[in-house]
Amino acid sequence: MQFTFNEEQDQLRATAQKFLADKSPTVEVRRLMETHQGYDPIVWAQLSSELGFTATHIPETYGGLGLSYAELGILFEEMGRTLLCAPFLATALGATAIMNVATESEKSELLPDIATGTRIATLAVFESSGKWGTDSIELTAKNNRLNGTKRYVLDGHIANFIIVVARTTTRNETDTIGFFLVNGDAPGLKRRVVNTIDSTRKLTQLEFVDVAARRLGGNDDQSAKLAETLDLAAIGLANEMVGGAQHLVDETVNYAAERIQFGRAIGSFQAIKHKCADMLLDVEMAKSAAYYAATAAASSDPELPVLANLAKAAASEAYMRIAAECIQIHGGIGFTWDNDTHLWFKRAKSSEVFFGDPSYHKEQLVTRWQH
Amino acid sequence: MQFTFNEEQDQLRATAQKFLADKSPTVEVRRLMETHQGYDPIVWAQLSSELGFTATHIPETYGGLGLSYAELGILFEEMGRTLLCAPFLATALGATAIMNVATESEKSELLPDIATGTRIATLAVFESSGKWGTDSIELTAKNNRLNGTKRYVLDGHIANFIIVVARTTTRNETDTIGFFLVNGDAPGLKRRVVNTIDSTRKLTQLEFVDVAARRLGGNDDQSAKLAETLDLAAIGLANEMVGGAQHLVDETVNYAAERIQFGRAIGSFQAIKHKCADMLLDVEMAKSAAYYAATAAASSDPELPVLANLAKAAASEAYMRIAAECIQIHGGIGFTWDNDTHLWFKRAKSSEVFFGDPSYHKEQLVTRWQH
Amino acid sequence: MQPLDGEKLRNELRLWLESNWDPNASLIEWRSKLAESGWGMPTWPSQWFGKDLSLVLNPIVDEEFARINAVTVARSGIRLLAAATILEHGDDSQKSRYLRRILTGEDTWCQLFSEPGSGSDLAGAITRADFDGSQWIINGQKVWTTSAHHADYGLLLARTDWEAPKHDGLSYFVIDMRQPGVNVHPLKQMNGHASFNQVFFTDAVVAPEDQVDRIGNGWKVAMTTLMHERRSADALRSVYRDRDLEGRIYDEERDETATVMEPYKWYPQRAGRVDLVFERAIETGKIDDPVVRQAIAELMIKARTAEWTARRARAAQQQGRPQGPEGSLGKLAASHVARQASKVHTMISGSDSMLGDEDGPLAGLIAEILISVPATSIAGGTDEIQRNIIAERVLGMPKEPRMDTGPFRDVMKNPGPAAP
Amino acid sequence: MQPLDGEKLRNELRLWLESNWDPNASLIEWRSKLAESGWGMPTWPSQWFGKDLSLVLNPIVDEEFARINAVTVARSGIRLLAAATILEHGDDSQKSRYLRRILTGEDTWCQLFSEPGSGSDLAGAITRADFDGSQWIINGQKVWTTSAHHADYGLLLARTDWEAPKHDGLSYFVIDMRQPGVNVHPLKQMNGHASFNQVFFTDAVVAPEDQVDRIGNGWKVAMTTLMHERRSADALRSVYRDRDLEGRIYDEERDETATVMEPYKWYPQRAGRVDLVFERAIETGKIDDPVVRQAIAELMIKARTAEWTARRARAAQQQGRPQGPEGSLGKLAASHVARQASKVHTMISGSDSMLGDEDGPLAGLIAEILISVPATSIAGGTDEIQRNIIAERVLGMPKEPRMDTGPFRDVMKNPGPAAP
Repeated sequence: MQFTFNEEQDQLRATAQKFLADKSPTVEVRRLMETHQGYDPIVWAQLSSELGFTATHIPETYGGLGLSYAELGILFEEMGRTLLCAPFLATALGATAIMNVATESEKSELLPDIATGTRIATLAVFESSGKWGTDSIELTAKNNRLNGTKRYVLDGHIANFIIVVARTTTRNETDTIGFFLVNGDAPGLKRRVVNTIDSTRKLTQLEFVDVAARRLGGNDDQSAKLAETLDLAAIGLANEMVGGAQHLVDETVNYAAERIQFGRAIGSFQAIKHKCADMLLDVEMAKSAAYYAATAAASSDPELPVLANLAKAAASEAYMRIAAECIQIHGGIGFTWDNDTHLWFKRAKSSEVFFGDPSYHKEQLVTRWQH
Repeated sequence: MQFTFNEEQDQLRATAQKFLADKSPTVEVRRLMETHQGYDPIVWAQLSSELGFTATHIPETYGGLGLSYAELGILFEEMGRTLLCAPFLATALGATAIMNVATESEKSELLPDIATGTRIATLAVFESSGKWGTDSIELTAKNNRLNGTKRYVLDGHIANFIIVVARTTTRNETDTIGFFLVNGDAPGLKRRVVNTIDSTRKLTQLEFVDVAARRLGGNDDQSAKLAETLDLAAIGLANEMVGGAQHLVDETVNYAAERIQFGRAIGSFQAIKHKCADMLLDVEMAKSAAYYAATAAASSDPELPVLANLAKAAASEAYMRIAAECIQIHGGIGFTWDNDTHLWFKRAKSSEVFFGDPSYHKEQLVTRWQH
Repeated sequence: MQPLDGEKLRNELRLWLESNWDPNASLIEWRSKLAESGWGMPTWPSQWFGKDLSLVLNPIVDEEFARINAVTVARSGIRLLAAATILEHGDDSQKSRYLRRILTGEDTWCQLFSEPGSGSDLAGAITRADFDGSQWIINGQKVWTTSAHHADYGLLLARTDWEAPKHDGLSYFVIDMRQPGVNVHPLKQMNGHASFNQVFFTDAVVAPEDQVDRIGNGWKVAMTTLMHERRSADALRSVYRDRDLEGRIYDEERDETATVMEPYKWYPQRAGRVDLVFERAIETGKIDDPVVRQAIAELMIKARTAEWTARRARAAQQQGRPQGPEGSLGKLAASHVARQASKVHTMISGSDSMLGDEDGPLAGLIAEILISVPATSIAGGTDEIQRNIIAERVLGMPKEPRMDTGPFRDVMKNPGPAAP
Repeated sequence: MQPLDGEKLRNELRLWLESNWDPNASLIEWRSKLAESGWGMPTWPSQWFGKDLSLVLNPIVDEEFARINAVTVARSGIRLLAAATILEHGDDSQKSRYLRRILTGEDTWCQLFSEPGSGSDLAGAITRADFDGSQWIINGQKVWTTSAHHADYGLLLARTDWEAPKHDGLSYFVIDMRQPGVNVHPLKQMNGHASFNQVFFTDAVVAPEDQVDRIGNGWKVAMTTLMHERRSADALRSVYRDRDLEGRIYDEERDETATVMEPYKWYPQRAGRVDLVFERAIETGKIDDPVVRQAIAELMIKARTAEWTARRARAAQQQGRPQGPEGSLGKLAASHVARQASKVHTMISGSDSMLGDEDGPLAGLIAEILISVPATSIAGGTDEIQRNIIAERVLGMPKEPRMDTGPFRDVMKNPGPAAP
């Protein structure tokens, strides 16, 4: 297992940092979070067609760069750091799902447009609240017509390709799980952006009433593929989260050096110092897990499922603790709308419960460790 | 509900403090903890026949002082503060059990000797590990002969009266729970002091092989009485624990004021100050619960069961956190045998798991709250 | 002899109320009567709208008013802090100008202490008051000012001497908020509410007769205000009156209460809404999850021990006993409760807890809890300041070395209006 | 050119080992050969028992020794810290007197830095060294001294100047531990083990030629020792050799190892024995308790992220990259792991966790864990000191005001031998 980033990876990170510092300063985040579509198409075009970020982990055969989930993790991290408002996580996970389940010809058809950013993709799995496992799918697919409701769909309102996980009902057999492709403008599909505490990331509710869909990757049960896809989603989110957490640590340390109370920088008070040391510990431990899991994903490590749970749980708790301490150390100003801290706090809170909360992942971690 | 102590109670506390400061300094604790019997009979005689502590909550009809569990709580607290090595908790719980289940004539026979301290009593309930509930009793009573093993029996090696909870097997009926009186020197009873991390409190294992016993309080099922007795035991222990915790807070604050590092008392460092403030918060919250529960026991509050769980869980977590921080603030010296901190740390640790650990009490707390 | 005095007092007040109380009077009319008679603030001195009543007997007065639902003098918001401060530190002219209209509710007040650069360190204020020969000229900025946009007057802490040590260079003023040099802007919070204001002073003026106490004594005067603020925190809770009562005076009082309470409407969410936890756990079925049950139990332990600890403190106070350490722990305990409640709500609502407004559980209330709770450990003194106070004042631990002694001009501070 | 050098080196060493290595030699005989040939510490200078080998090539030497299970020079305990310090700061006479017998293992050393009054604040040492015209007279007390009862020599940090600032008044000495003025007492810990000693000096003597580096430079010399201590912490783990190896030299080495490792036998318990958790959970059936499972998961997260973080640090170091913050977090992370392990063991063993020796689970091992874990967050620098270091050195946060500047005589300190 690789425990440092190589030079190409460092280069990729540097490129991403430069681009994001330029294109996603907080003023842009604040502007875009108030819009309905939630992203800037010009920036999207730049990061996809110019920089190739959307092509990262897509094999070269399908117009991608042929890099791995490790590189994708770097991009998630940097986007999490700057709270980039863009359908990147959605599209990357959509692509991941297609790569996991689709046939060669389906991949050849779908992935090139995703790689260039021409098409925005997303993944629609979750339905009723509190259930993130593979057993929670109730949306039905019968004769390739979908009926049901998907919730918490990332950027569903702007996605061109929606990869929908459905329960297929066939004759004489038990239900199976299948992946379906639905076009964003398919008749019978109602898409609605829901209100969340984190308006930098658009979540949607999708209602399917007899919507035409295409089964991807044949008719076998795809439960195992779903579990794998969800693990990769959790790892992706974990990497995004540690980026945000690191931003808050940096921000807190800077603020503590500048802010004067009682004739000293508050960063010279031990209470603040020790909190910052603990924040650093939190973020570095969470990073180690997120990096390790992303690297494992790149090398198809058999331990991957355990690592997905571990990385997501570690990142969730670290990010939340850090976000709460960051506000606390900022004091009253940290609770105001004009201070940027709350943008990350809200991202931390929504990410904590997205793709399964820490107790869900911990329980699953032990289950998987036992087997 | 009463939220302060009255003057008589303050007086009782002052008397106990004075006595214990005199009779149970750490040097005595260290001496007695190395002995097999684990207490000083002269001190025992003084606290019982002279000061009447053993008579506290026993009604006047039976030679007691007719005070309540609230007063008993004060004594537990002060004994916990000084780690008094004596069979007081054992005897008080034995008396409590008798008061809960016995007939008038049994009480008249047994309680006066306990009140004067002439007889040491104890309560034998627990058996296999990890189970503290009423459903864990496997020791059998058949025709008033006991067979089985009791564990974690307080001061069982010196007790004159052992109140044993047993499963009675009668014809044509389901088993019931009953309270039995066994003499300490009964034939067939093997008593052994077990090794624990806390040698200031002697725990024993009692093996019953066809031991003659007397059923107390008639032949009805006494499960409910057992639950009640266990609740009172938990409340008693909780009050003892907050006394120990308070001692450690005081000790830590004193040490931090004296110990110099980097040219300042370590108590002037914010990290130490804030830990001490948190320790104070912990102990005061736990005290509020312990006091409230003891007062509720004195007034037969219907909420008593919930309060027992709450007080025990709060005291366990507070005492353990405080004990760990106390060692931490003492630094290396706090880890040495010659420093007294470990005596309380070990009491905290053993008390944490005695009569049910915090997660047991929390689970039961919610169950009882629901009903 | 007190019981006799008490009975006499009760009878006297009953008689007075019987002949004067009128639910159809106007609020100001009735309160004017209260102020003149001394029954509005009977513990105040008799020359200033009071009756020299001892504090011990005051509960009888409250009982009699409550018994017939008689409206009292205006007690909400910053008013009574202003009155208590003026009563203790003001001169006769100030008392006669301000106290009456405070009691009738005709004037609204606000407190101008905190600044962007001095939050935890209140005495580090750098808003300046300079005497131009005829009046004080105020420049600077205050923040976290509740109801400044309604206020007629403000209690202003400003620096008048930059050479003196920090605490000695402050003075205390009453400032007319309705003047061109005073600009009030709402301060929006991360939960979307705007309970507070920022107040900007640009050559605002204060007449010499509105200087309270002597120059350089401002910190002491401010301490009086803050002491009363802590005492009156409880009073906020009991301000709501039965909605069914009829009469012009109740309508007017309800309007007044609604205005005063507006900034506080998210406070229950800030405190974590422990009341909702069981209900939500049952509703969602999470009550059966052993892990959630542990977290609920922890919350119940924290919440109930906090409540009992507060009652221990109050009981000691009522009995006139010296307050133990338990009296200083309320704020820290409240932070723990709120944080644990937020954690439990998150566990119970799971992924739904991020949904707001009509999409979220309880119409967004859960989400509002989660983004309001961070205020609990900051507002009114951060947890860190609380721990300092507990360690140094309650536990008597040694103080930290101070870096803010000497002339305030030379003390390191945040950027802001410079010393002249 | 390195690969070529490497092969040459390997061949040279192989030849030498082939003709010299003898498992039936005595330990001292063999190590004397190693010292003389330079193969014992090849990275040392060639005039002092080394071969001027570059650090990069050193692993080849280790590999060759390991390949044939050849015994190395004495590396355990404090020996190599002493050697490294003398090599860097000692004069030629000291080097020739001490280095050789360090390598052969004939002399055992101990480190005399910590004092009862200076733990976190090592530079606050008050053990005094006074020159009486012909030799240094040592008075004072040291503590936490591993293996002092076996030691021939000690590395002593003592105060020689009470007028100088704290760090500048210390000097560094080699002290003969086998003299009447030195008294060693074991220091029993709360877990019953006695891994450390207290060392009392009553007019003990040090000859002038055993003063290391110049007077007043003791703190810098001590820093060299401590730096090497941190580096050699890893080495402790790998000291055990295959038990099956036969030959006189292995028997002698095993005896040596047993003596050296004796103080460390409870260290696995101090670290919380994460390895036992799953096993114990299954054995007790607690693996099915959802609440215990959460706690186990938390432990696994802490333990594995700590391990990965350490590996990130090592990988960066191996690649010659600047070390990131992850390199400073190991001690804090280890504390978290140990504490969580202790918590989980308590949950799993329940009431049995208080039982010790033959009455307790795993013959008292669980109980030993519970009463050993508190050492983890103290030994080698408390968690609080670690957090200071992380905040100030890694995060670059502003320093606290210092209260220990100026002449050390005037600095506030714990009671102990007074300044003259």
